[in-house]
Amino acid sequence: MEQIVSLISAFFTEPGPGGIFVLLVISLAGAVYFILIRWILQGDESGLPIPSKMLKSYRQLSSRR
Amino acid sequence: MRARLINKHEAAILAPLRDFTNADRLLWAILVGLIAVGGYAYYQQWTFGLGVTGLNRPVYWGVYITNFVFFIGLAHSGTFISAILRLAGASWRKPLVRAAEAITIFSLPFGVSSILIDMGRPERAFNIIFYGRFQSPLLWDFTAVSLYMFSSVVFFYLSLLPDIALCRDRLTEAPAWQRQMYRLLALGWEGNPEQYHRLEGVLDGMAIFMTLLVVTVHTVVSWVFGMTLQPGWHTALIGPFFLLGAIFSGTAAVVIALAVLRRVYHLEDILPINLFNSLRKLLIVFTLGWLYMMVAEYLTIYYGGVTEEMLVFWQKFTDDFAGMFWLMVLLVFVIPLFIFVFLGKDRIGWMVTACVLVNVGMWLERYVVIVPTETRPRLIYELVLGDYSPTWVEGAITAALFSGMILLYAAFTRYFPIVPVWETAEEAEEKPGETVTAPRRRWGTVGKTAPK
Amino acid sequence: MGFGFFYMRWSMVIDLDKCVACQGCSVACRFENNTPVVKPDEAIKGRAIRWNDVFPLPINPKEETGEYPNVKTRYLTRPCMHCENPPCVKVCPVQATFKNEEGIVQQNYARCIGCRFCTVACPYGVRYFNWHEPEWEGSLATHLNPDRLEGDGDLEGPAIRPKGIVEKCTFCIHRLQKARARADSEKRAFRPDEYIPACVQTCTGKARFFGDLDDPNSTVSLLAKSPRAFRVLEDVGTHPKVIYLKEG
Amino acid sequence: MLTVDPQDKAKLINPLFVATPRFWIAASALSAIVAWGLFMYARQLILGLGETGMNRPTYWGVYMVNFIFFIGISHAGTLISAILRVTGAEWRRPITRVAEAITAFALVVGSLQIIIDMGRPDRLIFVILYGRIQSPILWDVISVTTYFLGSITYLYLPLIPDAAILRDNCPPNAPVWQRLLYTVLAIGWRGTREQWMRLEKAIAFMAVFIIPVAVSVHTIISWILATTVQPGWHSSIFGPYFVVGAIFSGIGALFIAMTAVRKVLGLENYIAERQYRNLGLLFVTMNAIWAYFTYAEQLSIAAGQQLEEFPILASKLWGEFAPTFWVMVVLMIVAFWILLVPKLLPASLESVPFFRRRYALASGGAAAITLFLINTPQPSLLNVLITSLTGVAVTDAAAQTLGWILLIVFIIGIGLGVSPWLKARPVTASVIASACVVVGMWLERWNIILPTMTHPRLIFESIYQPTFTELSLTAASLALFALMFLVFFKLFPAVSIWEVAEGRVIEEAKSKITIPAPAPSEEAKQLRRWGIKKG
Repeated sequence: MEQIVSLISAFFTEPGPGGIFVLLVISLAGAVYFILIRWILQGDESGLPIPSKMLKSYRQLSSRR
Repeated sequence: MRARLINKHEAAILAPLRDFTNADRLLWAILVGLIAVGGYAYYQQWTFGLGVTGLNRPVYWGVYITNFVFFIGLAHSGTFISAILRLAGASWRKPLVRAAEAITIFSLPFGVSSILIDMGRPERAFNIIFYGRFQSPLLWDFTAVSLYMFSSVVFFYLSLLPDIALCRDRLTEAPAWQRQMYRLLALGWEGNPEQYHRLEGVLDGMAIFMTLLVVTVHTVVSWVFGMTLQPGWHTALIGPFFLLGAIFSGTAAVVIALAVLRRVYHLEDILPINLFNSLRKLLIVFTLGWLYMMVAEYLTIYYGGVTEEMLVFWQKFTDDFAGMFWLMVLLVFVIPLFIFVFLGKDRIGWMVTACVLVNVGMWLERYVVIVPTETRPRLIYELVLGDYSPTWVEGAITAALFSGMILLYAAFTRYFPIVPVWETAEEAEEKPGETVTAPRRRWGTVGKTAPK
Repeated sequence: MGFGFFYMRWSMVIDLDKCVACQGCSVACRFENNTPVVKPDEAIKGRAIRWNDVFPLPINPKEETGEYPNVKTRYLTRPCMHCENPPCVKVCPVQATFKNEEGIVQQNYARCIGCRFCTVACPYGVRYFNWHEPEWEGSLATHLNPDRLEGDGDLEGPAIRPKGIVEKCTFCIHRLQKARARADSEKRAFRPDEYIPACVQTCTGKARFFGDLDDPNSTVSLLAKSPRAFRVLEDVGTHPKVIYLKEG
Repeated sequence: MLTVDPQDKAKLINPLFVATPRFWIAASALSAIVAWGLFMYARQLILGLGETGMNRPTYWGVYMVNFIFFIGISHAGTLISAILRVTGAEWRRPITRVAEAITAFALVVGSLQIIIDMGRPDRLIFVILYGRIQSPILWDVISVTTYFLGSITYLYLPLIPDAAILRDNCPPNAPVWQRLLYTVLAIGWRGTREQWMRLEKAIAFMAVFIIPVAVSVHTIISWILATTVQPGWHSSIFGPYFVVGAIFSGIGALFIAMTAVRKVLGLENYIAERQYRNLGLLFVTMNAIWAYFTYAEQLSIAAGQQLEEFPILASKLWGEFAPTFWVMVVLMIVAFWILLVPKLLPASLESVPFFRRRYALASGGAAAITLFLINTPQPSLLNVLITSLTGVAVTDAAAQTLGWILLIVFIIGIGLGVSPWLKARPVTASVIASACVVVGMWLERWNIILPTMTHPRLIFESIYQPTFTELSLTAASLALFALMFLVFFKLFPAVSIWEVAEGRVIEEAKSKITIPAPAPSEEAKQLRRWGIKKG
């Protein structure tokens, strides 16, 4: 318990982790966006099989609207 | 699977991209000139230090920070209109999402640069990454704002993607560099139905994420003030209050942008007057909400009557900042509410007037939240206590920031369609009569079981 | 350091009964710490830097302090409070300001980015911003204190500050460092009474006391228990280590 | 003579004229509790407020908590039904009556709490005789009264056509007093076109009018606390925070009430899953907003660390109010999970073993064991276990850390395991979530009032323990609330008959414009590609 507390407090009070956290968040977001954009562009009707079952629900969603 | 029909307004939407006029050149030249003046002012500040501004002890934060909060607030317009209304399923938003989102991505950079301009040592900005301490609310701000800026650019770009492809295919007479730009930015978009499905799925998902970001960003911006101990700032309400004000000024800015676009680019058919009426209802709710927060804030302070808090309170209500404060109340609440309720219906001119007043008022509101607190510190003694008047440097830089935003916006509308062609095409398709399927609504299970 | 190195908790006691508001502390501080001198027109704008300030109380000029000739004016002399729970440290995004093991709130001129969050967050207004490049007129420029704390990305103490950064009272931390180094070179343990800041040394009325609050027999510890003892703005939860003794 | 759909008649009207034994048992049980409460109140009246656990400085206790809680519950109704009416949400129709009834009854019970809490209830009239408008109590009296009158009207207006329907469709064996009641309440409603139009107009006006009143009521209640300078109360966020909390708990109460009505009266065809789904979305949103406000409130105290403010937060986080505070937080998280996660769960994931009930049980067992192991004396059994299993000697702190992480993992496991079960039962899930929220919101009011009361600036800190009198009166208040509900829905239809019928008409009109989908033409297929030549 003590260790968790000191670890959490170190994250907040020490110089460095904050900057790393920012970079982490931004690069994570960048990676996610990159993958998403690529996934969208790969959407080819005839070509690849549908990669995820979620897609099906999107299709239902949009056809219902 | 939904069929996609050609947008019947396509020609009208693409028209501004085809005729680039002298009026544009003049506008751009004026804006660039203003930016140059601002650049010179910043050069002065860089060379001689922040002493060239009106800032002093104890008013350490002034116009720049006001600009920061204001620009970030303005930026929430786009996300609010597109993401939150997307989630709420308000389909009337479709023609105006791009115009609104463009405000987001073109005002955010100026919010961020306001912070850099305000820094005493801007060349040490990277220290925040090297030595970032997460206990400081500034780091929360840095994380949230940079993520917001990044995400909104992606969100904007994604919804623009099909239209860039459209430009690539339609604007064959454009100069070579422009066509090359479209080709590169379109990323080989083909417009398969599958691509559209994925795109919409991602946009829906991102809308939720962006909504959370909007709330986080402006709350965190407010906490830069709220987390200190200073009277007038240290209040728990400041988060929701800033957030509401941000969405309010942002929505008002959307009205202004829409009205200008409608007039200048002759988009009367595409941006019908109904849009303004829908926004008017939203704005009425925001105006009342703003008053509610205002009363909640100041009534609590007044009844508490804590000595230090009251000094700031009277600064705003009767003393040095009274003129500004009451002008702000007039501009944000009294006049706009009157216009929205009694004059705004079907009258774009009145709506724009009110919205300009709201935005001026919201800038003043940010100023009146930030500066009066600093002029009544607990323990600072100066001969002229808290006598802050901005210098020409601050004025020029502020003008340059606003010019920069307008310039980017104006330039954008000349190179990209400001009304989403693909999203409004979908809209046209769904009108009853020419539709493929009319939306069938289920009425619980009553409709099924109860005999008619 | 092998000579029984242990941490102190440095603290200052100011007896307002003895204070004559001569501003000697402010002058001593200015010369000890190379505080830049600003021109009168800048000073009137509120850009003077006074790590140690002496000012009338209450500060709000509009508040009634009695009718002439029965005017009651009081003065407060104010260094940095070196709070146990400093609001400035909490808001600094890059740890340019921090509280060291001995409770002194330090300021690193080499890292500060000039965002002025700490100046805004400090309820005591002890932090000062360098609005311009510092300058000294005439012979003042030739009599600067050469002391400084430096090294490994640090620049502290009386070192000349660049423009655009924040500075503050350090309890003359360079004197502490020098005293420690002297004890070290003489191969003996450092005694708390070997170090006092310049303002304590110069105080005309002997109103200022300095020492280790952790030592129950030190002067400051004894004075801190006085019924006259109080701390400024106690209710904001900063727990200052500068303790005042009430007038009268 | 107003006619009515035969199914509506069977489901909604006929039960009003048949008193089942179940009804009599429930009514007499509730009446007994209320009678006991009356007795205890009489005792308190005679012996004085000393019968309660209140003391110096805890001048306000459970009664005040109940007051804020019940007034909060009252926001269920009016605000929700009014907002839904104004925004034209069609799905509101079957639940408006229940919602509005909650408002009226919760207001009665809530106002009663204030009278119970008063030292001299006989001097209640002094508030009017010597009322000082500077006091927030006076604002409260004004706004609560306005709200009460408004919501009674708002309940009554849509009831007029229903009363007329009942008057005209009484079964032949209906008692005379009941006939008379409906005739009086119908005030000569004949259902002419002009009457309908005026009624709709009146309801529309009341809906707009009641929203600001409802918002003002809970804001002003919060100001009773916030306009003092007491640490923990003197916070400008209280107004919106209380309103959000009120709507939040109100939706919870509405869920419970409408499920009760649905189950007892068998109204599954009226109050359908659509109502649960939409109201559930509203519920989740309010949950998120409530969490946002709570966080903003606590964080500003935590960051300030002012001498008087901080001990109050500390008492909630790890002091004597920690149990109620953390139970509240956990309940809210559980409600959030129940409402959201099953909805997000794709059907395909149900084949994964994590999402079985067996797994939830196993995780629950594991969590219990872990909790036990963590709390054994040092060196904990957990440590011994890890050392013997892996052969690696770990420090006690590391073992504890591991134990807590495991515990969280197991709890998430329980949540995942029960999610498909909850997904299959949206009604049960909503009720569980609502129960969590309603209890949590009561605790929230407790956590706002009492820590400040027991940590004053200049009075020695105290401990507050509610006595039997207070608990009895709380139970009696709840019973009174339920009893009023029971009697009301014994006399009036739980679903607004005419509004539902109107909904059907609108629905039918809408469905007529549906055009069957033609096959896409060749031209459309070509245009679908945006004129882009593929390949």
